[in-house]
Amino acid sequence: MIRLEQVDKRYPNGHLALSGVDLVIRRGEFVFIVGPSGSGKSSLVRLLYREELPTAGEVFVDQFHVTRMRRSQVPRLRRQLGVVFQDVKLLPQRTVWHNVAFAMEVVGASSRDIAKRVPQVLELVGLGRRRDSFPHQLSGGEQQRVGIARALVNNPVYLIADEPTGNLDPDTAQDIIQLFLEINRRGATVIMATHARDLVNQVKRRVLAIDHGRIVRDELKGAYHEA
Amino acid sequence: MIRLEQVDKRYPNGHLALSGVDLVIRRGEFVFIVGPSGSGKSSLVRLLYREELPTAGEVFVDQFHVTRMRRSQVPRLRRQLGVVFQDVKLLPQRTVWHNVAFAMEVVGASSRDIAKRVPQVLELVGLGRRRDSFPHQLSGGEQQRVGIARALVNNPVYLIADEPTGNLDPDTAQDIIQLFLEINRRGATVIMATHARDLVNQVKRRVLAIDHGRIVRDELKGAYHEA
Amino acid sequence: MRPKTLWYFGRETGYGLWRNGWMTLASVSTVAISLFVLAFFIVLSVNLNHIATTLESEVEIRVFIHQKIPRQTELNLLKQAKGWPIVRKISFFTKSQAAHQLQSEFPDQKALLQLINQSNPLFDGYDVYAHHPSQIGVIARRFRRLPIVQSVVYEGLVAKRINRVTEVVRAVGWGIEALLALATLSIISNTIRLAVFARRREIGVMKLVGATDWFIRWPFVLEGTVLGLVGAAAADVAVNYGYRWAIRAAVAAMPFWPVAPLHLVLQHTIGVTVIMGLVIGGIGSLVAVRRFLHV
Amino acid sequence: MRPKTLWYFGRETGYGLWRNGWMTLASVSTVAISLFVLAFFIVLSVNLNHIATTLESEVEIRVFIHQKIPRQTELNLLKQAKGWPIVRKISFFTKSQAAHQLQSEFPDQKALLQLINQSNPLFDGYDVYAHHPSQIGVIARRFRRLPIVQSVVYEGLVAKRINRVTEVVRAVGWGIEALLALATLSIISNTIRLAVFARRREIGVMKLVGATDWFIRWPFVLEGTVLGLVGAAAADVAVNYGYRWAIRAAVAAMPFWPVAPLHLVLQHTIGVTVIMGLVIGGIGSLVAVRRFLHV
Ligand SMILES: Nc1ncnc2c1ncn2[C@@H]1O[C@H](COP(=O)(O)OP(=O)(O)OP(=O)(O)O)[C@@H](O)[C@H]1O
Ligand SMILES: Nc1ncnc2c1ncn2[C@@H]1O[C@H](COP(=O)(O)OP(=O)(O)OP(=O)(O)O)[C@@H](O)[C@H]1O
Ligand SMILES: [Mg+2]
Ligand SMILES: [Mg+2]
Repeated sequence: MIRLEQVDKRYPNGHLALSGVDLVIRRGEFVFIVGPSGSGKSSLVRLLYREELPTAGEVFVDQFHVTRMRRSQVPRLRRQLGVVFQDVKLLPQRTVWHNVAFAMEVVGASSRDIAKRVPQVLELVGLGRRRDSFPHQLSGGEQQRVGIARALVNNPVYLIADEPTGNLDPDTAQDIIQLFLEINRRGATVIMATHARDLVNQVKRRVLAIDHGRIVRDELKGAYHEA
Repeated sequence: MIRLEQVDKRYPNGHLALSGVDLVIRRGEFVFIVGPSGSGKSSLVRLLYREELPTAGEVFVDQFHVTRMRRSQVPRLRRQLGVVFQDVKLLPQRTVWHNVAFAMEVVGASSRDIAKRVPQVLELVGLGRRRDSFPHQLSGGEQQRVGIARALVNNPVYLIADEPTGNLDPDTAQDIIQLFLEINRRGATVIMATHARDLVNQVKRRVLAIDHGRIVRDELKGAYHEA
Repeated sequence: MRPKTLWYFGRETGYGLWRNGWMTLASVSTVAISLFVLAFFIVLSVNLNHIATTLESEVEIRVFIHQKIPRQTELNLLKQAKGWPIVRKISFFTKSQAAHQLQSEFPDQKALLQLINQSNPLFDGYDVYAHHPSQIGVIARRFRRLPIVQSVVYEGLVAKRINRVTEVVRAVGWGIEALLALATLSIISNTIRLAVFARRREIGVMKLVGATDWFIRWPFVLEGTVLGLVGAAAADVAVNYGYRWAIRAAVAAMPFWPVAPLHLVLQHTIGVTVIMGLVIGGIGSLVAVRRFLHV
Repeated sequence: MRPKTLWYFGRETGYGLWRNGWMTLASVSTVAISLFVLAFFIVLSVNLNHIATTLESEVEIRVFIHQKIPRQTELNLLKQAKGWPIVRKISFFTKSQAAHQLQSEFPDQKALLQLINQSNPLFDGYDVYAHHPSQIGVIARRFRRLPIVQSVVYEGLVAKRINRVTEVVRAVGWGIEALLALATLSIISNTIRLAVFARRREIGVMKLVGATDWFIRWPFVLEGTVLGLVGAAAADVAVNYGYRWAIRAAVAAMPFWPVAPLHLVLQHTIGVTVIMGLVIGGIGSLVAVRRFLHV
């Protein structure tokens, strides 16, 4: 379970990105976070994997008290999560295969498991043939899918995806959303910040709308725009 | 006028990204380039501003014979073009203002012109208040809009935008496309590689569909998908 | 650490060095060059030390024997004194040898020479060499106590001066080495910092994917260590060949000049360069990576 | 270049240095340290030269005068010889002074001393100092031609050895400086390369936005130059204070030791460091940027 209590986030330059955010996301939910550009979606998501700490309020992710945990515990938190970053964040000097495998090496998976699992997820995102390419040799959408594969590879309890389909054509985006729905059915919690109106309207799951750092709407079977 | 003649692009690793592309884009046109992820949209666009050279065929942009020009002439070509890159490409250590102003300094604009023009374009993309932020202090969509502002600031003859709305919410994306239509009305040629199906279908302009490196459709008042 | 992890770190290290080829080259060559400069001056200072020691050993005492002492007694004392541990070398000279020496020192003092040739007023005696200038006094006293010894002469001032000079030379040598070691240290650690700096984003991504600090640190530290070690090895190879050449050149140009032997030199330089390379390479990376781990 | 462009480059340079603060610091300090080491050894070699010169000047000729020549004639020659341009210094000694010297050199040769005291067999004469060892022969020949001169003595061997040693010391000094200059050169250029490497993507973006090569290069080159200059200045300040201290320490510890004066030292070091810093900083950046300009 993810819980945010009265969370404020003010960046060092004084910009208030989130204010008074109260939020509970239960295990197994599928949540869209929507809102205009610069409304605070990424800021919210970054609190969950503790890239940023809130300036006020508390954040809990399962047993982790994110706002109070020791620095040395952070890797344990992050291993519970699979994160697709808005800016992808691939390791530029490693191949597609290695980028995905790295996430497994980090958790100490065996070489055999890695050799078995990595091709599977690459196949899932349609990059089975590109395993030996380097990130700079991929198209924007291909890079994004490597990021998705990396997030999925450890079968995370929480999948946190920040604008994962921004560089994907509608058909590929559709494939990806079906993939997310599938792993959600198998028990994973999915949190997806997105601008993809069609996808949000199509799958009819919980929608959390943010504007100017405040949660302005929270509907269980919502749409991208207010009904 | 932009003209591609029998263009092939094979990357050094052997991947064939474009093959047999013949294409003419006249002054004042508004062209969408669509196609699945990895189909070759960015590869095509990169030939125009000579980030890449084709492995076969010829590329012409106005008076420039792109495939034959001397290296020292390349800056002159690029100054005719305003480019929005798929991966944004901001200068990380300069403010929003400076990132946009840089494009004007490059062409030798006077300080007065710069001081007048930069705030204008920042206002156009809705970032009038963020001029002193650094790229890493911006949201994904805000960064993308800085990239758009930079492409527009010199009133380019050709505006080449590679997936310029991937990180923008539908409303902001709508604003941007209206902006592009406006500068197109004023005489600029706009070439936009995109996955934004709604936008393409809405404005009904020329659509160029690519698949596996080949132009598979070229309609003057087209839609994202084949009719 | 499990063998699997070890293997992972080893592979990562090699990988990092390989993928950053160009940067690796710049760093290794900087390390090698600074270590070579350091080694070069260790070589110099070993040689200065060697010269100082040689100079010191030139400090001698001249012992004169009463006239009319039988040659046998004189030679007995010679034999005996050779056994004294503080005596490094002792050689006997007769009064006619002393006269010859005087003649060669004042070749144009004809009257003096005439006098010497007529009735040599000089004495038999010994040239005694000490191991160390501080022992000269002891040796002199010991000889003075013997009845057959007429007088003991030693050049106190020169000995003191030489002593002083060698002390200073040694001190300066140490000072230079310390300075250079410091310089090398900061150059190497700056280099490694710049190299790590160029990869700071990579470190950030690794952390966000769930890597522990140590998981990230180890390959960097190993990389730094390998870098330092390769640099050290390059420097040592250069010193080895360079010094062989220098010895040959020195012997040809100045046969009288005392040159420290190769093994003595290498012993010092290899020790210092390898330790510096290893330790600074490793610790430098450790410190450099730390800056970027707080993500 | 228009003033606007100049202003732009100046601003860009300052901006680059400021925004890359941490990297600028690492680079400047590396440059400063390497230049300081270089300067340090220039100081050493200037001093070695100074000692060599001093040693050479110690080379003297001893001229003996026939007995029974009137003192006035001897003093006339003294006065005359003082005017010869190849004579650096000349001093007169009487035969009793010579006897004294002999006595102090052989204090225990009592019979010898007795003889000298009874009827001094020695000569009056001059100690003559040359400007340079090569002039000794000329001076000796000139004295020998004079009728009142009985003989001319000079220690050819010692002079030759000292000459040889100073030559070698000078050569070694040059060698060391060349080596260090090379080392400094590559360290600085590596450092700048690493710094530019960390900003290669920036360069690529600038090019894609339409900047000409020179438009990108200039700020980098200026940055490199400023970096080199600041490093050189830091090194020179350190040398200045360090050497003042060293002079004081040397004078206290070894009053007899010849120390090169500060201005002589600074003259050399400032020239070399500033030129190296400027040129390598600038050229290093130029070369480093070139790698990344082909976009
Ligand atoms: N530098 C490169 N080296 C090798 N292959 C490349 C390189 N750049 C692109 N490719 C490959 O060429 C193909 C076309 O890439 P391109 O970037 O043009 O696709 P795209 O249509 O822009 O896709 P997207 O919508 O995902 O951005 C892709 O399969 C990609 O992997
Ligand atoms: N590091 C930072 N320092 C200062 N301000 C920041 C920082 N990161 C984000 N902001 C600001 O906080 C606000 C929220 O940013 P955030 O990235 O959360 O937006 P977002 O909803 O993800 O937008 P987008 O849809 O464009 O990605 C924005 O106005 C942004 O400029
Ligand atoms: Mg965002
Ligand atoms: Mg693309």
